[in-house]
This record gives sequence, structure tokens and C-alpha cells, in this order.
Amino acid sequence: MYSEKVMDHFQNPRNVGEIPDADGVGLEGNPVCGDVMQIWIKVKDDRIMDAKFKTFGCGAAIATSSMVTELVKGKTLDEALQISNAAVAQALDGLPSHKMHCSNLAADALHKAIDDYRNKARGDAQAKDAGAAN
Amino acid sequence: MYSEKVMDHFQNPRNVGEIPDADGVGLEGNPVCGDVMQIWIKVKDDRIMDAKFKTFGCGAAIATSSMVTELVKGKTLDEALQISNAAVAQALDGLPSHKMHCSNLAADALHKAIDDYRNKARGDAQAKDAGAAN
Amino acid sequence: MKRIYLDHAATTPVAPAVLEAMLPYFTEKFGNPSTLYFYGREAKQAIEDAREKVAAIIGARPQEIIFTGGGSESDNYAIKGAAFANEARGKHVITSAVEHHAVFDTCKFLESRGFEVTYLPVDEDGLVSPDEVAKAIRPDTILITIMHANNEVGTIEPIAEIGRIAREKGVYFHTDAVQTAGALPINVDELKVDLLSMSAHKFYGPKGVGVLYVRRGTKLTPLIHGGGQERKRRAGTENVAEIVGLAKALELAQEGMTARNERLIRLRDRLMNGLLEKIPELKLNGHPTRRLPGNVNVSVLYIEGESMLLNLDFKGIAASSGSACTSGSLEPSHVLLAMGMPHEVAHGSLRLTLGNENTEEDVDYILEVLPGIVEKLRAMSPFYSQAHSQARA
Amino acid sequence: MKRIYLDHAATTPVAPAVLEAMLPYFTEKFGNPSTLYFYGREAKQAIEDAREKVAAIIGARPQEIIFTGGGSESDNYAIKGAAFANEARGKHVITSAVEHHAVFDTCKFLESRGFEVTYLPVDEDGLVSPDEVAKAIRPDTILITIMHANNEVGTIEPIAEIGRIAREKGVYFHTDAVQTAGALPINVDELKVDLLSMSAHKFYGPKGVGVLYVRRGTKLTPLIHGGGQERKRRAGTENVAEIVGLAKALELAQEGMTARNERLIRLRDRLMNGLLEKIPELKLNGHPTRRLPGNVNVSVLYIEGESMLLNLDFKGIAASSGSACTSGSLEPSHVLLAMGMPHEVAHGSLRLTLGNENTEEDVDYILEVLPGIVEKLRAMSPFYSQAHSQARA
Ligand SMILES: Cc1ncc(COP(=O)(O)O)c(C=O)c1O
Ligand SMILES: Cc1ncc(COP(=O)(O)O)c(C=O)c1O
Repeated sequence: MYSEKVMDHFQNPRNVGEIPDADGVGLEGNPVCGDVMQIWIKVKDDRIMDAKFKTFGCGAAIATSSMVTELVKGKTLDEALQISNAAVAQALDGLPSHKMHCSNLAADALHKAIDDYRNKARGDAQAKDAGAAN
Repeated sequence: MYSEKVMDHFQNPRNVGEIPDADGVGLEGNPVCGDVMQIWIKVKDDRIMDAKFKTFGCGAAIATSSMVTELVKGKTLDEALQISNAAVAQALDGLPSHKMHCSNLAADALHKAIDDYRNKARGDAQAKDAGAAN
Repeated sequence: MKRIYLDHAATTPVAPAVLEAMLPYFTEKFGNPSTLYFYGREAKQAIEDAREKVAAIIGARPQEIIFTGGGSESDNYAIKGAAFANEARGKHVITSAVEHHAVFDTCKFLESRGFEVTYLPVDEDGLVSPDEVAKAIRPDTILITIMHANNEVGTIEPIAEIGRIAREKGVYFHTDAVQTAGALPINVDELKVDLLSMSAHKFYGPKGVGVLYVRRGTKLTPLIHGGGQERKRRAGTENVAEIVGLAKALELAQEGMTARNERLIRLRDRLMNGLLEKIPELKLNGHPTRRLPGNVNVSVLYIEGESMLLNLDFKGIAASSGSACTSGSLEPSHVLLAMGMPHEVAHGSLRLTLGNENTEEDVDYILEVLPGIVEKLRAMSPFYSQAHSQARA
Repeated sequence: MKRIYLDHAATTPVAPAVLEAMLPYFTEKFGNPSTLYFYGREAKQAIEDAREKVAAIIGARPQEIIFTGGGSESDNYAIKGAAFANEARGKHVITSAVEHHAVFDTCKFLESRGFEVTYLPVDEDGLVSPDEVAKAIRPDTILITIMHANNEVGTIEPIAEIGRIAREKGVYFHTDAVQTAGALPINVDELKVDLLSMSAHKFYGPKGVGVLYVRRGTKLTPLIHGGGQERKRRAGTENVAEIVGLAKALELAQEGMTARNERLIRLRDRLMNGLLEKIPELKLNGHPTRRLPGNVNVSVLYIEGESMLLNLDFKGIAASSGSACTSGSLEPSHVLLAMGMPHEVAHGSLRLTLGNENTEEDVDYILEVLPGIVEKLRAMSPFYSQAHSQARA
């Protein structure tokens, strides 16, 4: 059913865990369909220096989470935003068709983490701006 | 499917043939359903002295024809009319249920042969009566 | 007792290599293919391999192969499934007067549920006319179902021609290929069929497993609802061992089909000619040349089929007849009647279907034995004496 | 690798004695039971013997036993057959919310064809209430279908009580006994059922063969039309070998059932208690005592079923889950949801079903292996850390 690469990432997932002082956190998925992924990123100079995940879900969900955290390390935020769920699946040598929809959301979680970082950054900037204006 | 007795009468049918100078002949059955029996009887003093048959039909049809010709020999006509299709089937240790209706008509053929004999006898008597009246 | 099996159209023994292929799937490799662990994957692999083999042999895609519980289920599924799924477009179905009961009775069932069915006549050889099919098509026709070859008389129908007509008119086309699968080359694109039924036990595979080929895009309502097996088209834990057996049997049938058929045709013709020579007043049934390699069907005038079969059985020969008595019904074969045969001649039909293990000796044995049986039964037959006394008179 | 099979509710291997009983019917005794010659009579005898055995075991008459192509076909036939044959009397059917998909999806199909279906709720143990059944019966109710025991959580339903109610009201009653046949004593008169489904591969028989018990006088429209097999109630050449296997398997299951179940219950309780002891935050599913002897079903909080199964598979253990991911659908088990379980807990369910070849060592092995797997997955689970940080907070 699963490719060898999926099984490898499932069995030995890379980057499991949380980043306590993360710059961005993204949560994607839905307990109703059984897959929830949370991704933490550490950003420096617009580049993702570290990424970690926690995932509740099936083999595909865990493997895609693991793969996406591998793929993004060292990428700029804009590059990271280019990574699609399909690209993650491809990097894993494909996923069974019925897994494409609900278990292949790790890229979405990553994008949310980047949005979170950018929102925060904007917020900080605004706060700084606001501070400067005072 | 068939009892041993049926198979015996089918394999070694008794009284096959015609009686050229028969006193009564009965035909029963229908080529549409695949069973036609013809029975010839020889009668003396109201008693069946001989009976023969020819049958187009399945194992049950042949066996019942054989059995009925055996059963009637030596019987009076009234006794012979008591023989039912069911009695013939019973004498053969039974027949499969789907054979009871269309293949188990030998007694009917016999009864027709008896009717034929009686009609002829009546006709002869009437002819004699008619002759006497002239 | 010496036994000669001449009823291969009814069923065939499982070939040793087929049984061997099946065996592991009863015991060690017993997993449920819907499960994800080792045993399940192993079983799943086996049925997917089988699916690919079958698909390749009939020129289909693996996803178009549905495994079923046999030929009757395939026929029922194809016909009811297409009828129910497409009734919004129309409720008219076309079939022939010589179909197997699995098709015929299914059409009768559809009639009881508001469908209209046209039963096309056949000619005296049992052939359906493609022109008649074309003429019968109406705007509300949703399905045509015509068998590939007839199980009684062996006549091979002009399926490709009918398929072309059906496709032109945009009507689904099903063929019951239960008698041809494994016996003749089958290519679903050449035959232009959307649905095609097979049954393994007709080609040295096990009983209780079949195939329904379903062309991509063909809408069908499931016959058996439930679990998601067979891509949700046929529920039920897959009969893994028998599916493996079916594929193996079809593969073996495909290999060396030409040589096998040449041999069968030689045997068949030896048998037909022998019968004609040795038994007077005997009539060949079915098409003289467009017929299944192993099929011989004759009517022996003045005598009835079951009594012939019983006598043959005493001699160790297994054969079949279209007589009513052998079917448990009151009517003789609807196939023979549809070909215009009188009832009493239909009752006297005898089908001898040859198979791989039959030899020339088998043929000679039946040619030796049958004339005596016929003579015995004719001596008992009122029809025979009538016909011959009339002839004398 | 050491392999431990703990998914006997999904399927079972064919017992050696069963396979042995089947083997002759593939090759030497290969006749078609509808034929009248030697090979046919031999095959016919075999299926009639099988029918008598099955009938005797469940307290039925032989004529009330129909052999089918498996549990799903039996369920489909019982439900569609009763619905179509009796629709003139009404179009309302009652079932439960925890039925197998072979029943559930068939009911959905009936809805699409103008029938109305009531899906009765269950309590948190999975039990249907006979009172609810009684309340749901309407003048137009023609069929009640409630399973004998649930395939996921093992809960045994109060069939005899429901049967009494159905009979009082004159409503046909079907039970899907696929999980109980061969596992528990079954008597159709005590259960007061009119229709009962079984499937051989759940009790060490072959896949692809089942039984539908049909009480005398019960009107059914055939599911598979065609030849006159099974007294015209189920067309198709009989799967002789597998029918023989089914009967043999049921016979073996019946012999020594009590002792076998005592052993299974001991193993089951050892497993359940072990799991509760070794794994915190684990919940038992299904009824604590009214349950199948071999069934253990738990929810392991905060983790998902498929990932547990894959990890178990790495260790050679075959198990099952009600997680959506294992079914190919988006929803987790409708059974667990109907019992009131939240989605994420349902996704974390694990079903371990014991069988004859399992030992205490097997139980101990899984008790040794599973805690580590759970720990690993929980360490990866956002829900686990959330729950525990909240707990700490
Ligand atoms: C309760 C129940 N009903 C029906 C079925 C279907 O049986 P089968 O797979 O033999 O079609 C199963 C098993 O799959 C089952 O557990
Ligand atoms: C032409 C034809 N169709 C359908 C069937 C039914 O196949 P099965 O007996 O496998 O259900 C048969 C054989 O019995 C057949 O010869």
C-alpha cells in the first residue's frame, strides 16, 4: 500500500517534537477525519532554520509531516510556500489515492506556520512602529 | 434421484411391446411435456390377462409404465381401476417430487385402455342388440 | 467402471496446476485482502495479480475486472445493475430467445419491476441477427444482452457486429461469455462490449467464482452492497483462493488454445460424423460451423433425452439433454424451441461436450454404445412404431 | 519473523480437516450437482449432506438452508429479497445503527428505491433495546434486521427478545450471524428468526461461501436469478467444494465449542486486563460481559488506529482498527460513533480478536510490544501533549 519511503518516514519520523520558542506554529487537519498536524518553525533571515512536528494520524499523515519538515529546512519562506501537498506526496514516491485528501495536509500546516510567523512579524513590526510613533 | 426399484424397471422394463389383437388400448400424456404412454390390454372374463406398453419419456415414465403393466395382470377391471398413479409411484418406492405430475401417468393410460375396452364391449353389445332387434 | 465425461459445458474438473496455485490461499496465505498487515497485503497482492492477468488476457484494464461468485452472479449484476443505474434514461432491454436462464430469468425479473424486454428470435441454427438487434433499438433502450456462444447448441453469436450497432446507438452491451471464456479468444474491444460475464468452472477453474468485465465509465448499481471490496462494486470478503484459481485457469486456457481447439474440433467432427453414420433419423442441432469447438448437439428422433442419459450413465458416460425431465421443469429447452424445433424433437436432444481429457477412444466408445441404447428406446417408443407403420402404410 | 494473527473477526485460515474434506470436490468429484449422471449425483449428495449437517446444527430443516457466496450475499439477499417480495404489505424496515456495511448499505439502497428505514440507536455498550424495536414497529413494517453480535466491539444483541417481539407483530426478522456462527450456539427457533446469515471464512472455513437460513414460508425475491439451483432460490452452479468445507467447518466449530470458548475467554480477559494495566488512558469498548469470546476492543486515547496497526505489523502482529484510515473512508467506524464515542477516540480504536491457534504467549507478546508503540505515538501526538500540559496547567 505505502511506498518504501513512506514507510521509512513513518517508522523513523524526522523532526518529531515541539520548538518551545518557535517563530511560527501551524495546525492543520480535523479530528473528525482523523488527521491533525502541528508544525513549529524557527526562522532566521527569512529562512527556515528548523522545523518540528507533532501529528495525530495515520501512516501517511506522519510520513508527510516528517517529509515536509525535512524539505523546508534551509529554504526561504517564499520557497517553502511553493511546497504543495502534492510535492510532499511525490517526494515520498506517492501515496495511495484515498490518502491524498485527508492525510496529506502537512504542506498546509507548514504554510499556516509561515503565515503565523509573518503575522507575528508584522504584528511585532506594527508594535515597533506603534512604539516608535509614541 | 430415482429409487432402486425405479432404476430396475427402467433398465429392465417388463411387458414392452404391443398386443396386436388387444381388447383395449389407452394413450396418455403429451409430447409437449415429453411423456407419452400407450398401454394395450387383453381381457378375459372381466380380468386383465395381459398388458403391454410403449412409452416415450423419461426414466419415471418408463418405470411407471412397466410397473403398472405388472400390477394389473390378473386383476379384474374394477380392481385395475383402483390403481392410482400414486399407487404406482408407491410400488416403485416413490418418485422425485417433480416427476409426480407429468411422468407418472401410467395408471391413467391403463384406465383409458379399460375405458376403451368397455366402450368397445358396449359397442359390440349394442351392435349385437341392434342386430337382434332387426 | 470406465467413466467418460462428455459434459464439459456443464462444468469441468479443476486442473491440477490450478488447484496447486489455489492451495496456499486456504491455509498459510489466508489473510483478508482488505486488511493492511502482512497477511492482508499478501492476499491483496494475489487478487491484484489475478486481476492483471485476466485483464491482459481479454484486453481490458485491471480496474475493469470485477470478481464475482460465478457466471450467474455476473449476469445478474450486469443486467440488473445496468437497468437500475440507467432507468432514468429508459426502461427497455433487448435480449435473445436463447439466453441462459441467468440472463433470461433476470430479464423476466426486470419485467416484473416495470422494465420492458424484447426477446429477439433466432434462426434455425440459433443465430441472432444483428439487423434485428438494430431494428429493436428504441430511444428508451438502455441495455442489449446477447450471449457470446450458446451453452446448449454451441452456436457462436455475431457479438462484434452487434457491439458495433450498440455502440453507434449509445446503448450498453453485455455478453454472457461463460461458454467462450477460456475456449475462444476474447478481446473486449474487438467484441465492442461494455459488460462481459465469465465463470471459472467452465474452463478448468473452481466453481463459485467468476468475472464481470465492466468497461470504464459504465454505470452499474451494485448487486451486493456492503464493504468496499472491488472498488465498492461488489461487497464481500474476496474468495482469494478461487480468484487465484480463476486467473491461473484462464492463463492455462489461453496458452495453446489454438492447438487444443484443433484437437477438440477433430474429436467433435469425428463424433458428429460417427453419430450421423451410425444412428438413422438423427438431426444435428446448432450452427454447422460457427460453433464451440467441443460442442456436439443432436436430436435423436422418437426417443426422450433423460432415458438416453440414464442409459448412457449405466455405461459410464456423462452427457446432457435439453429434455424437460433433466431440468425439472415441464418444458423442454427454450433454446431448441426458439430454433423452431417441435417439442418431441427437443425432448430427444443430446448434448455431448468434449474437453481436454477426452480421447478418440472416448469418442469411439460412445459411438459403440449409443446405437444400442437408441435402438432399445426406439423399440419402446410409440412414436417410432407410429412413424414407421405410417411409412409402411 | 514471528507472526501473531489477532484478527479472527476479519477472517480465519481454513482448518486442515476442512481443506481435506474439500479437496476431492475440486478434482475427482467435480460434477455439476444439477446433472443426473454419476458425477452429478455424487456432487449433489455432497451438498445435500452438507445441508443436513448445517440444518441440524442450527435447529433448522434442510430445505431452509440456502448456500450463498458469503455473508454479504446472504445479508443482501435476506434484506432485498424480503423487501421486494413483501413491498405490497409495506415499505418500512427496521435496523440498528451498528450493523455491518453489508446490512447498512443494503438498507441505504432500499431507501433509494422508495423504502423507509429506521436506524435504531444503541447504548454506550453497543446494545440495541428490544423496547425500542417494539416502539419502532409500524403497520407497514415488513422486516427487522439486527445483527447477532457486532463485528467490531463484539457486543451480543438480545436477538431472542427482539425475535419474540417481531413474531408477535408478524414482522419478518433477519439476523446477521456472521460473527456468531461457529462461535456461539445458534438455534433458529430459540432466536425466533426467520432469516439468518452466516459466512464460512469466519469459522475456519473457506472464503466465498455462506448460508442464508430461510424459515419455511418466508417470501423472498431471489437476488441471483437463473438456473433452478437451491430450489430456485439462488441460481448458479453450486460451489460444491466450499459448501462441503462450510459444513465441515461448522461441524468442527460445534464440537467442543464450550471448551474452546472457555479458553478464548480466559485469553481475552488476560489480554483486556493486561492492556488496562500496562497502558494508561485506555478505554474498553463494547459490552463488558455480553461479548464474543475472542473479541477485545479498546480505544487508546490521543493516538490514531492505523499508525498503531502499522507499528504492530512491524512486530508481526495482525490487528484491526475502527479508524477511518483503515477503511478507506473519511469517517471512523459508524459503530463506535453510534455508541457515542467522540471522533478522535474512535480513530484510536484497536480490535484484537483471538482464535483457536492463539496462546498465552501471543497475549503476553502483544502486552510486551504495544505499550512501547503507544508511547512512541503519544510522544508524537499533539493531543497528548495538549491534554497533559492542560492537566499540568
Ligand atoms: C457482521 C458481519 N456481517 C457480514 C459480513 C460479510 O461477510 P463476507 O465478507 O463473507 O461477505 C461480515 C464480515 O466481513 C461481518 O463481520
Ligand atoms: C451461458 C451460461 N451463462 C451462465 C451460466 C451460469 O454460470 P454459473 O453456473 O457459474 O453461475 C452458465 C453455466 O451454468 C452458462 O453456460
